[in-house]
Amino acid sequence: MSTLVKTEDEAMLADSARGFLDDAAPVRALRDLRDSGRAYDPALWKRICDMGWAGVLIPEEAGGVDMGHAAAGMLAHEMGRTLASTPFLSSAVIAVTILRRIGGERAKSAMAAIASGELTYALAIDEAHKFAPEATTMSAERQGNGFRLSGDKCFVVDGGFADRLLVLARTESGLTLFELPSDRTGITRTAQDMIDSRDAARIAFEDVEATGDDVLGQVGDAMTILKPALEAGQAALAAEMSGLAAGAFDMTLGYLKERKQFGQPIGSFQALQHRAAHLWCEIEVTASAILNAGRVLDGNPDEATLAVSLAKARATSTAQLAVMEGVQMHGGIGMTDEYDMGFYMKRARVSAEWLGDYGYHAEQVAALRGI
Amino acid sequence: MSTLVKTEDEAMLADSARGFLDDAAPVRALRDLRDSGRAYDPALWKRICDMGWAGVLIPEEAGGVDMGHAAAGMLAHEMGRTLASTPFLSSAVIAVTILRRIGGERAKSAMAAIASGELTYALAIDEAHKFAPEATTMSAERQGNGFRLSGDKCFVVDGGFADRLLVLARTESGLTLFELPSDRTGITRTAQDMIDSRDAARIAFEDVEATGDDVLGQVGDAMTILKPALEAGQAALAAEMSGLAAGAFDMTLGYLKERKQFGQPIGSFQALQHRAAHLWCEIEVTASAILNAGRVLDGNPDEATLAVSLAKARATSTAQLAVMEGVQMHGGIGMTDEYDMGFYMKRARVSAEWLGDYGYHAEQVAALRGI
Amino acid sequence: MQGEDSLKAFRAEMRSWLEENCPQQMRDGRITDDAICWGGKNWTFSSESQRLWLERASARGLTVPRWPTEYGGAGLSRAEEKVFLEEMERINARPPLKSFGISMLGPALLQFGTPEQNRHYLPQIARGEIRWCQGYSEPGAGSDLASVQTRGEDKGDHWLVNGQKIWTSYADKADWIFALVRTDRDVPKHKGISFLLIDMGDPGVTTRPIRLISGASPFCETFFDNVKVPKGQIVGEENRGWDVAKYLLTHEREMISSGGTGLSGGRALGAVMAQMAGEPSAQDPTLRAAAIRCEVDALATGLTIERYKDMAEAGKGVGNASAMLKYMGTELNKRRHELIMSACGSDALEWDGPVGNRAADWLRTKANSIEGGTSEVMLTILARRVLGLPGS
Amino acid sequence: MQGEDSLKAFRAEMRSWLEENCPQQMRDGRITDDAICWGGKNWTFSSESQRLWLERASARGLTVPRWPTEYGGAGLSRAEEKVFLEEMERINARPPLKSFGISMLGPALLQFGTPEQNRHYLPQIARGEIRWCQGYSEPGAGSDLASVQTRGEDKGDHWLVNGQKIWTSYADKADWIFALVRTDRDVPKHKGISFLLIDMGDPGVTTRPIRLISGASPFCETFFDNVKVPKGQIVGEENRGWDVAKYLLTHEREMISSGGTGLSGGRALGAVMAQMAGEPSAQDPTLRAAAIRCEVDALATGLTIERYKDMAEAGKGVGNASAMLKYMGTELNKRRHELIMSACGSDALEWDGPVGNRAADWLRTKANSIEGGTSEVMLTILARRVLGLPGS
Repeated sequence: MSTLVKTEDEAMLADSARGFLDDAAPVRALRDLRDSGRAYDPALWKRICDMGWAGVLIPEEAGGVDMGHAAAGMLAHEMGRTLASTPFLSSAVIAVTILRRIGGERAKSAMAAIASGELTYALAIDEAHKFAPEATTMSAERQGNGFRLSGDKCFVVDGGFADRLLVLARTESGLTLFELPSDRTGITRTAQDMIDSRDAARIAFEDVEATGDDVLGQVGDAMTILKPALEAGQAALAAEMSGLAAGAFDMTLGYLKERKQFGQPIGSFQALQHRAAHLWCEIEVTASAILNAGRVLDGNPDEATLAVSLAKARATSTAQLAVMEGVQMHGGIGMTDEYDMGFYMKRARVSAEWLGDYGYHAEQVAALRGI
Repeated sequence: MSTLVKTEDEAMLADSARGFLDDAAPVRALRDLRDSGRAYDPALWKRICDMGWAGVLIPEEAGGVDMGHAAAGMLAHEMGRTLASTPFLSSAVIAVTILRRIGGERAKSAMAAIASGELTYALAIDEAHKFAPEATTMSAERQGNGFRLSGDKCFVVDGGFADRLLVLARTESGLTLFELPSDRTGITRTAQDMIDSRDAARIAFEDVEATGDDVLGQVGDAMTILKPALEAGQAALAAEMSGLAAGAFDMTLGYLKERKQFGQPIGSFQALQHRAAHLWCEIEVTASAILNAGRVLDGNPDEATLAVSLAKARATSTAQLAVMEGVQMHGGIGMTDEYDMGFYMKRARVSAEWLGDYGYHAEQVAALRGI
Repeated sequence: MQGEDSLKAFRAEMRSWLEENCPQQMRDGRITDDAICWGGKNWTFSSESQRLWLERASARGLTVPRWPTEYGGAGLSRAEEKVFLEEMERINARPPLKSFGISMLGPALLQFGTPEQNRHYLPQIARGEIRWCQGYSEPGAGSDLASVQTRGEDKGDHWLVNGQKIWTSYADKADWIFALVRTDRDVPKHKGISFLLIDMGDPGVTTRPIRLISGASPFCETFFDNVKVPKGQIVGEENRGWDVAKYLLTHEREMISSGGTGLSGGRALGAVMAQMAGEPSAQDPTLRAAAIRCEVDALATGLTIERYKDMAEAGKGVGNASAMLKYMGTELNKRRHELIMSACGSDALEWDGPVGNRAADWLRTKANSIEGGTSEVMLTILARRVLGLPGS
Repeated sequence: MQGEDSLKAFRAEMRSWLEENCPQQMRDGRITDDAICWGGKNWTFSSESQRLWLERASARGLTVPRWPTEYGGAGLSRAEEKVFLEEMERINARPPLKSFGISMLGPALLQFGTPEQNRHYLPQIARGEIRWCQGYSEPGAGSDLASVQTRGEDKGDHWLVNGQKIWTSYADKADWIFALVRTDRDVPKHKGISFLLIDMGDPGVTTRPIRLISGASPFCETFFDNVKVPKGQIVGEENRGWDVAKYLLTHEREMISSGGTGLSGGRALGAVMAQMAGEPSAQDPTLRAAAIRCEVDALATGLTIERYKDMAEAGKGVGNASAMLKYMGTELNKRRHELIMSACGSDALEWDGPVGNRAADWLRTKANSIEGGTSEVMLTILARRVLGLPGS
C-alpha cells in the first residue's frame, strides 16, 4: 500500500536531482540563456537524459527506469526549484504517456529515442488564449487514405525546437491526434517571445499532409489516449510549480533573515513572520495534493482527474502567492531584473496558464464533487 | 453640488444620535431585551420618534423633517453601532419610501402616524431562504372587486409586532403590493427565534381578503413603487452594517490597547496591528460607498441601483470581516455570551442576508458594469 | 508496509463485522455533538442502538483501533486503521465513542504513563466508562498557557490543590480531569508544572458552565478548593508536566484540524450546500465560486492530514509542524461554516430552524482557531521554530 | 459650495472648449506610459496632435486646473475640476500632460516655496517645459526613507553635494531633480535633511537606468559627485526638508492610489476583460466571481478617493489617513492586473503579444505597493498614528 511519504528510492532520486540542478542549472543558467537570446540548452538536456531522468516513465525494455509519476513529479519539482529550462514535461511526461499507452515497436523505439535525448516532442493543442482541448477547430480533412491538416496552434510549449509535434485536430468523426515531424511541408513555426524566457511557438499548418500512420490511437477518439497524457502533464506541471514555490520561498526566507531595516532583521517583524508562516502552510498543503496526484496516476490512472486537477489548482494558487509575497517582501530589489525573483514570478504566470488555469481545474473538481 | 462629506446638519444629527443611543440603547439594552424574552422595546421607539428620527424621510407637511436618505443612513449607522433594536428600517425607511411615492391624503396620514410612532410596518416579501422578490409565488386571486391572498412568508423583519404588513403577491397580471393590517382575518404570525435577538416572523396567509383599497400602486406593477423602497432599505441597512462594523472595531481596538499577553499589550504585536489597520481601511472604503448611496438616492433615485448594491455588498463583506476579526482578536472571551462581541457577530449574519446577500448585490453590480 | 493481500482480507473482515455489528440507526453519518456518544459514569444513551454500538465496538477494541489490545484497543496498524475508517465511512457509520480520553489523555499515557497507570486508566477510556476533561487554561492567561497559577502544595503523600481553570470542555459532565498544576514556584514558568489526574467527584472540586455566543455551554470554569490529589495520580515526572502538555497539545492540534476535512473524511461542502439550499450554482455564482475554492482547499488539507499521519507512521516526526494542521484545519472549518450559513440563507438565522441548528454549529467553529492555541500562536510557532525566523 | 447653475454653465464652457481644442487623435483614452506626454527639454512629441494638445491645454491653464492662474493654472474650484475631468472622461481624452512636477513638486512648492520660486518654477511645470524627477530613496535604506546619506556641505553660497540616490523615476530623461540631502549630520536623522532642487545638467550628476523584471527601466540610480547647488535652490528651511518630504509623500500616495479606479475614472475591469477575452462569464465562473469582487472594491475605492478629496476641499485634513488610499489603491491595482492577465490567458504571456504588452503592465503594478512607501509601512503608519496602537 503506497503512502504519502517519499520512498527511499524516490528520496534518493530527488536528492541527487537537487544536487545536480543546483550545480548545472541554477536560475543563473536560465538568465544566461535569455541574455544570449536562446530559450533552451540542448547540452543540459543531454546531461539530464544521460542520468536517466527522461526515462522516468519509460519501461525498462525501452531504455527507461520506470519509476512512475510520483517520481516524475519529484524530478519536476526539483527542476521547478531552479527554473531549469528543459523539455521534460513535453517529451518525458506527455509524449511518453501517450506512446506508452499506444505500445508496439514503433512507440518503443520512440521512447528509447526520448530516453536517450535523441528526440524531443511538443504538444500542439491550444488555438486561443485558454486551454480548451474539446473546442479544437483545426481541421484534418480526409484525403485518400490520409488527411490534410489546416489551422493554427499557439502556446506550443517547446514547439520552437521539438523534433516532433503531437497535434490535436478535428476530423469528420471527431478529435484525432497526429504525430508529425516538425519539418513536414506546410508547417511554419514562429517563436513566441515568452515572459518566462522559455520556448513556445505559434505553429501554422497549411495543407499539411498526414497519413494513417501519423495518427496516434483511433481516428475520432483522441481523448482516450490524450486525456491520460494531459493529466500526467498537469500533475508534473503542478509538481514543477510546487518546486517553483519552494524555490521562491527559500529565497524569500533567506532574505527575511538577512536583510535589516530599522535596525532589525525584517524577518523578526511579526506581520512578516505570520505571512511567511502562512505561505509555508500553503506550500505544505499543496505538497500533499501533488504527491497524491502522482500516487493516484501510478495506482489508478483512469480515475485520476480529481487528484490531478486538485494538484494543478492548488499548485497554481500557491505558486502565485509565493511569488507575490516574494517580490513584495524583497521590496525594490525584488523588482529588479538583476535579482532572480522576477524569473520565478514570470514562470509562475506561464505555468498558471499552461494545460489549464485555476478556473479550469477548479471546475473539474466542482464537477466531480457535485458543486 | 453635494459632496461626499457630511453637511453640518447631518453631522449634528449623527452626533446627537450617538449621544442618545450610547445612553438609551447600548448593546446592554438588546441583551436585556433578549434575556427578558422580548425582541423589541416600544418605549425606546417612542422616544426615538419623539426626537423626529422616524420622520427623517417624511415631508414636513406630514410631520417629518425631510432630511433625506444620506441622513437616514447616518441614523441607521449610529443604531448599528449600538445594535439598537428598532423598526427604523421597516417603518421609517421602507414603508415611508413607498407611501411617499404613492402620495395623497391617506399616505400622508399614514406617514404622520409613522413619524409619531403610532403605526409600525413590516415588509413581507421573502418566501424561501434567499431574497428573490421576482420569484414571489404567493397568490392574490381576483374575487369580485377584491383579492384573496394565500401563501406563506418568512423572515418578515419586525413582522412579529408590526401594525401593518406590506405584502408582495402575484395576481394574474403580475406582482402586486398590498397593505394589510396585521390582524386581518386569515393572517397567522409565528415569531422566529432569531439569532440576532431581533424580531422576525413567519406569516401564513389563508384566504385573506383584500380590497382594491388595500393595493398600493398599480395592480400587476408592484416593482415601480417597491424597487425604490427596497433600494432605500438596502442602503439604510448597509449604513446600519457599517455602524455595526465600526462598533465591533471600536470594541476590538480598545481591547488591543488594553489586553496584555506575554507582558505586552497585544495591540503592539505587528501582525495584529496590520490586520487592524487593514480592517480600518475596509471600513473607510465602505463608508464612502454608503454615503454615496445616500447621496444618489437623494439626488437621482431612479438611477440608484449601482450605488445601492455597491453599498450593500461592501457593507456585508466589511461587517463580516469586522466581527470575525473581532471575535478572533478577543480570543476566548469573545466567544462568551457575557461579552458583547457575539451580538455583533450574530446581527452581522442576519443583516448579511436581509434584503439580498453579497452574491445578490454583486450580481447587480456585475450586470450594470457589464461583467 | 503491509501487503495488499493481507489488507484486502482485513477489509473483508471489517466489512462483514460492521455489517453484523453496527446498528442500522448508527449509520446516518451524524457527527454533531448531540449525536455523539461521549460515555462516562453518568452517560444516558440516546437510544439502545447507541448503547449496543459502543458495547460491540469496544469489545472488539474498535473505539481505539490503534491502541494495544492489552489496553482495550484492537492493535491495528496505520494501514489497517485507514481501511477500518474507510469501511466506516462507506456505511456512513457514526463513531461508536468520542472522548478527550481517547484523543488526548490516552496518547499522553501511552507515552508517559506507568504500566500500572495504563492498565488502570486506558481500558476504562476505551470502554467509555470514564469521561475526561482537560484543565490547562486559566483566567487571564490566554495564549500564554505556561503561566499556570493553580497550585499544588506537597503534603507528603498527596498534593493539596487550589486554584481555577477555565475553558474546561464539558467539565460539568466529566468524571475526571487531567490538569496542569504548579508544584514549584521558584523556577522559570515552564519548569515547575506537574500533570495531575484528578477525580471530579473529590471534595473541593466545583464547576460553573460558561455560556457561549452559540447559546451552548460546552466549556466551564472549574474550581479547586483544597483538593487532595494522591501522589500516584501524576503523569510523567514531578515538575516536568510541561513536556506532557506539549506532547498532548500536538495531538489536540491534529484532532481539531481534522474536523470534517479530507478526501475520504467528512461530507463535501458542495453536498451540504446542495442539500441545504437547492442548487446554489444556479442561484449565486459568487457563493459557488467560494464553495469550489473551499472544496479544493479542504481536499488538499485532508490529504495533508493523511500525509502527516503517514509520516508519523514512517517514523518521521512532524513536531512543531503540527501547528500547520491546527492552523489550516481550523481556518478552513470557519470558512466552510460561513459558506454553509450563506447557502442556507435565512433558514439558518433561527435557533433550531428548518435546517437544524446550523447557526450554533457555525458559531461553535469560531472557537476552533482560539482553543488549543490560537491561529496567531500557531503562526508564531511555525515562523520561529519551523522556519527559524528570529525573535524581535 | 458652488451653485448648480454656475457649474452647469462651466460644464457647457468646458464641453465646447474640449470639442474645439482636443485633437481627435487624443481622444482614445490611452493612459499607458507610452501614450502619455511627459514634457521636458528633450521631449519628442509622438505626434503633432500631442504637441497641439499640450500647447492648447497649457495656454488655458488646464494642465494644472487647480493651480492659480498666475502660476500657469486655471484656478478652478474642486467642483469645477470634477466637472472638467468628467468632460474629459466623456470624450475619452488623454491627459495633455503628466509629470512629477505637476503631481509632486508643484504641490510642495505651493505649500513651502517662496513667491519667487513659484513664479520661476511653476509655469515651466504647467507648460511641460521642465521635466522633474524625485530623489528620495538611497541604496540599502528601503522603507527607512529618513536614513539619508547623500550629503550637502555648506560652502557659503552653495552646498557641495555628494552621494547616491536610487529608484529615481525617469532620472535619465529628467531635466531637474528634487532631492533630500543631509545638511546636518549631528542631529537625529529626521532633523538634518534639506529639500534641494538640482539641475540634472550640472557637472557631477550622472544616472544609470535600473532594468526591471518587466524589461523596462523606468527607474535609475543617480550619482552626485561634487555637485554645486546654489543656496536659492532650497525649498522650505534648511534642515527642515523632512517636513516638505512628508507633505509630498502624502500627495504621492494619493496619486499612486488613484491609478484607474473610481466610478468615473478608468475603464471597468469587466470591460477590459470582455474586450480581451470574449465572454469570461461563460468561460470561467471562478474568474468572473473574482472580477466582480474586484469591481465592487474598485468602485468603492474610487469613491473613497473622491470622498477624501471632498474632505480636503472642505478643510478636513486627512493627514496620515492618506496611507489608506495608497495601501488600498495599490493592492487593488495589483489584483486588477492579475485578473486581466488571467482573462487574457496565453495571449498575455508574450512580450508585445496580440493584446499588447499586458505582461509589462502587470509586472509594473508589482512595484505599486513598494514605491512611495510599502504596504507594510502604510499599515504601520495607520496602526500607530491613526489607530493609536502602541509601539512594541
